Amino acid sequence: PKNQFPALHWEHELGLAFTKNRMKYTNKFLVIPESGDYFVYSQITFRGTTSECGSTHQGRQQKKPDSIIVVITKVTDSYPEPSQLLTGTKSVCEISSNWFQPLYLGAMFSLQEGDKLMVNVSDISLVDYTKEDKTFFGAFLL
Amino acid sequence: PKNQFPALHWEHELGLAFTKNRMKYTNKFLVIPESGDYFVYSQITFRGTTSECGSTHQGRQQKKPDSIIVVITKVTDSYPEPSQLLTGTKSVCEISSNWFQPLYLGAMFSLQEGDKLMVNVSDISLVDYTKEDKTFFGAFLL
Amino acid sequence: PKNQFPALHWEHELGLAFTKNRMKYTNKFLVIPESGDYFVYSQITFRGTTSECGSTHQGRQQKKPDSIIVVITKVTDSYPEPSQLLTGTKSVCEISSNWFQPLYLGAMFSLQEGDKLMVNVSDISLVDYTKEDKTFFGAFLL
Amino acid sequence: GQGSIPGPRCDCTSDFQRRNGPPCCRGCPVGHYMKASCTEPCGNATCLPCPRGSFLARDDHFKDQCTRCQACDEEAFQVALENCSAVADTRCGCKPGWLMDCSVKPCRESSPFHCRPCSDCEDLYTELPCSSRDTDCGPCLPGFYEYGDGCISCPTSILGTCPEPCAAVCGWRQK
Repeated sequence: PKNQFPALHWEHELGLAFTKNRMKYTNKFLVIPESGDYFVYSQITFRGTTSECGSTHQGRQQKKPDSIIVVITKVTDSYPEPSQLLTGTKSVCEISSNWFQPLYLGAMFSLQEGDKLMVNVSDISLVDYTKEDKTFFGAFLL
Repeated sequence: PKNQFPALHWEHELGLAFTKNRMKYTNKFLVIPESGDYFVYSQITFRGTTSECGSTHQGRQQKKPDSIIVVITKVTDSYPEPSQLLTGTKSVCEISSNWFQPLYLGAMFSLQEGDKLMVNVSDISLVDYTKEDKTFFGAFLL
Repeated sequence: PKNQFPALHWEHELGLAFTKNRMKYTNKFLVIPESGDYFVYSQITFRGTTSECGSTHQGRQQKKPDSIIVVITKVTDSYPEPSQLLTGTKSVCEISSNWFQPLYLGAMFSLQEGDKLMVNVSDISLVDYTKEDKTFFGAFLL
Repeated sequence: GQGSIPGPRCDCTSDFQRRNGPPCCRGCPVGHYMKASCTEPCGNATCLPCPRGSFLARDDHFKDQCTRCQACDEEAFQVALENCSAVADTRCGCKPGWLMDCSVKPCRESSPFHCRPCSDCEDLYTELPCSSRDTDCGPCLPGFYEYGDGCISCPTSILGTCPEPCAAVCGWRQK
C-alpha cells in the first residue's frame, strides 16, 4: 500500500521560486513538460516540541522514537498507482525542549511528458514552511 | 536582519578543488561568470564536544538545544543586501561525550553574471574543515 | 590510511534503477564511459537498535558515540590508491529503543574515462536495503 | 452464442495515449510492462513479463518499468510471509510465535517494525495468543497457583492447607 501521507502546497512564483521552459506547477504537482532525464530534489525542514520519547526518563525501559518522513512521489497517466521516487526517513527522540532538522533528497530519474511530481510528508504540522531557503522542491532537465 | 554569520574560506585549487569555465573564487566568494541557471550545493560537517543541553540530567526541566546552521548566501550588485539562497538548520542536544554530523544543501537558481556566492555558518569553531571530502561547496551551470 | 570500509552491491536494472549512455555497473562499481564533469550522489539510510552509548544513564560520565559513515570512493588506473570523493559521517547516541536516519551526499567531479566509483559504508549491517527509494547511488555527465 | 472473453477495454482517449503517438488501446496486463507501444490504432502494445524481483499489480496500463520488490529486513528478524511475484510485492511479517513490534510511535501503516518472540506463558494460562499484540497471560494453569510472580503446582500431600485455586486437586482435604 502506498503511503497516504499528505502532499505539500508550494509557492512557484514569488521570491526564489520560479518555473520555466514549460515546466508547470499546479495543485501541489510539478508537471513534466517533455520526456527526458531530470534531477529531482527537495529539502524539508521539520521542527517540533519535545517528542514523548525523549521527555521522561523514569523507567530504564527505552521508548519508541517518533519519526519524520518525506517522500517525493510520481503520478503518471501510464499507471494507476503513484510510485515513490525518493524517501527520507529519520527517527526523532530528542531530550531538548524543542528540535528542528532538515531532510534533503536528490536524484536523477527518467520521466515522461505529463508525469507529475509531488512531495508528501508524514506530518504537515511539523514542517517549517516559514522560509523559502529552508524548505524547497525542484526539478530540472539534464 | 540578514544573518551575520561568518563566511568560510575555501581551497579552490588543491586536491579535489577546481574552478573552470571562467568560474572564479576570490576571498570566500564563488563569482558567477555568465548569467544562467546554476545548481549550487554545499556540505558542512560540524563537530563538537557535548552540548550543554545534553550534558546534565538533574532538573526534569528540559534544556533549549544548541544549533548548527549553514547558509548559502548570494551577494549581487543589483541589490545592496545579500539574500539567503539555502539554509540548513539543525538542533543539537547530544548526550554523548562528543558529536559530529553533516548538513547538505543543493538546489537550482537563476543567477546573474557577477553574482557572488558564499557559505556562512553559525559557528566556525564547530566546522570540521580537516578533510575536503567532508566539507565542500560548489556550483555549475546547467 | 584509506578507509577499508566494505563496498555495497547495487541493483542496476530493476525498478527505478537503470544505466544508459554507456555508463556501466559491474561488481559494486559504476564505470565512467567518457571523461568529463559528473555529478555524483548517494543516499544511504542507516537503521539500528539502540546504540550502547545511549542505553544506560548510570554514570554521569558520558559515553563515546557510535558512528555511521558513507564514503563515495574513486578507483582509477592512473593511481594505485583509491581516493575518497565524498564522506558523510555522523555520530549516533540515541536513547530510543531503535533509530534510523539517512546520509545524503552529492557533488561535481572531473572524472576520466574508465574511472570507477563505489560506495563504502562503516557497517553494512546498519544499511536499510529494503526499499530502493531510501538507499540509492548515481552519477550523470554534465 | 459463443461469448468472447472481453479483452481490456479499448479506450483510445486516455491522456497517455493522446500524448504518446498512435492510439494504443490495449494496455498491458497485470504482471507485465510495456516494452513498446502499438504501431496501429487500437492495436496491442508489446508487453513482457516483469523480470524476477519486480512486479506490477495493476491491469490495462502503459508502464514501461516494473516496480522493484521490497526486501524484508532480516536484521529486524522479518520474514517474507508472501514472496514477491510478478503481480504482487513481497509481504513482510514475523514467524509464528513472534510478534510484529512497530519501531516508532505513532505507528503508521508503512512504519518500520521488528519481530520479537512472544512471551511464553509457561505455567500461566494463555488468555490471548500472541498476534498483533503480545501474548496475554492469564491466571495459573489448572493444577498450579500463583506464588510470588510465578506459578507453583498445587500441593498433593495430605498435610497443610489447600490454596483456593487448587480446590480441584486438594480441596477434598478441606472437608
